[in-house]
Amino acid sequence: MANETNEPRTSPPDMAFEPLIRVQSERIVTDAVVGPLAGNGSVGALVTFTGYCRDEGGRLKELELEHYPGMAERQIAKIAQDAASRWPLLGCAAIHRYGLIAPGEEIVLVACTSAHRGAAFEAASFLMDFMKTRAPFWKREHLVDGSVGGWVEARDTDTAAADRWHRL
Amino acid sequence: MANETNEPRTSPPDMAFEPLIRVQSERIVTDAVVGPLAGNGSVGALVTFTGYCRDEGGRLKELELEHYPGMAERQIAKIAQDAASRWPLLGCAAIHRYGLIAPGEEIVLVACTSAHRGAAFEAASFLMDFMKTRAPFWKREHLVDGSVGGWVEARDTDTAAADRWHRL
Amino acid sequence: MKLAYFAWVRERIGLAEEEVELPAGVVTVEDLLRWLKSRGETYDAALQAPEIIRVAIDQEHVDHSEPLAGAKEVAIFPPMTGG
Amino acid sequence: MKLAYFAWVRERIGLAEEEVELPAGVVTVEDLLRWLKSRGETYDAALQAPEIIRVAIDQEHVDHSEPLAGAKEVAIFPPMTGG
Repeated sequence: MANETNEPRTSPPDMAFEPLIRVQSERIVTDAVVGPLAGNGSVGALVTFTGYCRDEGGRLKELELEHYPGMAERQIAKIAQDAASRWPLLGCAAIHRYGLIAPGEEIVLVACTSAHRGAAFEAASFLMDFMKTRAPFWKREHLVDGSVGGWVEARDTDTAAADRWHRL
Repeated sequence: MANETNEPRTSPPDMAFEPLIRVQSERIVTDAVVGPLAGNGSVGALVTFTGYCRDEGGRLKELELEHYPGMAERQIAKIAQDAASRWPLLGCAAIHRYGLIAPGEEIVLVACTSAHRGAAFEAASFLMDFMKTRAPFWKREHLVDGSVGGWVEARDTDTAAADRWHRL
Repeated sequence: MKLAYFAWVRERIGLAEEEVELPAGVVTVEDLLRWLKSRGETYDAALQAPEIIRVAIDQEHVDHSEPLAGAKEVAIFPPMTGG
Repeated sequence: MKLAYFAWVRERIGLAEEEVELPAGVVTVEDLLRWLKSRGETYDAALQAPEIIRVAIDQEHVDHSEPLAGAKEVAIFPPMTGG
């Protein structure tokens, strides 16, 4: 493998900060991730996105998240670098879980800080659109009735959501 | 006064949930606000926005936030109702502080939950645009050198940000 | 009728609120602002640029063309800068 | 060259990874997918619709027209569904 340590590459010299990138099976502690990003006197805006596992009307026992170790961290770091080059961010974190995830648990957390709210909102939305379509994760459903449901199909709306940023 | 209790009006019958609206001088505890909104099995997406007091390059000692008690709660409740009628939200909270706020402290917190991320992102952004331009709060700067700075001027970009929602 | 002032409108007028009896001919918000402006130096300073002044009747935003009839509390303030 | 498979591509092929020697004439990603598909029933099932298959060379997304020259690890997987 080109990147055997599972560590994200370090930021290129044009980034004003080091994005926090993690791929983990453990629960995400939002405060621990977001706390260091805010409250430093320059930050005026923090936007967070948390994606949760839905229970699909009680049908779902748990979601299995498969990932490509190494590439997952690398792609997320790349997406974060893209975001930092498009918007004047002051900080950015992106954490994605893998393994078995129960309904109600978080799957992904993205957080962006900036001086003003527009950049923080857009960058967080951009990060999520690309996490959905460019980061190597795949979801499979395990159902309450004991069966293993299918792999979740990629949604055209997610592709369209990612594509809209190319037009900006 | 038409609303002497400072309590927000209750939601109209077409809202599927009761938005949490608060106007307070105390610090905002994000977890306490956001915790009850998420993790119930229907929620797939949570977006939060936190607005912080910047230090303006070290010049600012604190920000004074004046508000119109009663109308502040009422306008925020109205903005939240507007958001809930435009997007399929599952929950929503909007907390705004008043009084003296030090650099690094939070001024405002908005949180929206939905099944999917698009609605949560847009509704949170909408709420903030209208909190900036329709909720009766006014900021004044107290400077490190002991002087009281001017009232913060309304930004044309905030008005433009709020106006864009009329065109959708 | 109760008038409430906020932010620099309050500061320039030097009052947070007051009770007033509207003279005959003061029918709309615009009339009210014009009448207030004529009440003295402090009011004139506060209402120099009436077009940027925001007004709420009984805690609801209104246009300057809104009639005052029935209003219990009229609040007068600068553009809002919350958030 | 190492090949890595993920999600239903991995399941259908029945392997998470394998080492292969590319036959002559397999130059691009497209060639690789066509050759793999011909290797048996499981490969054929996994690569029925090559146009939707995503490929990464050394952990970077590539188009199907990309040459394989120099690749150490080629990963083959369905459209991603993270987030």
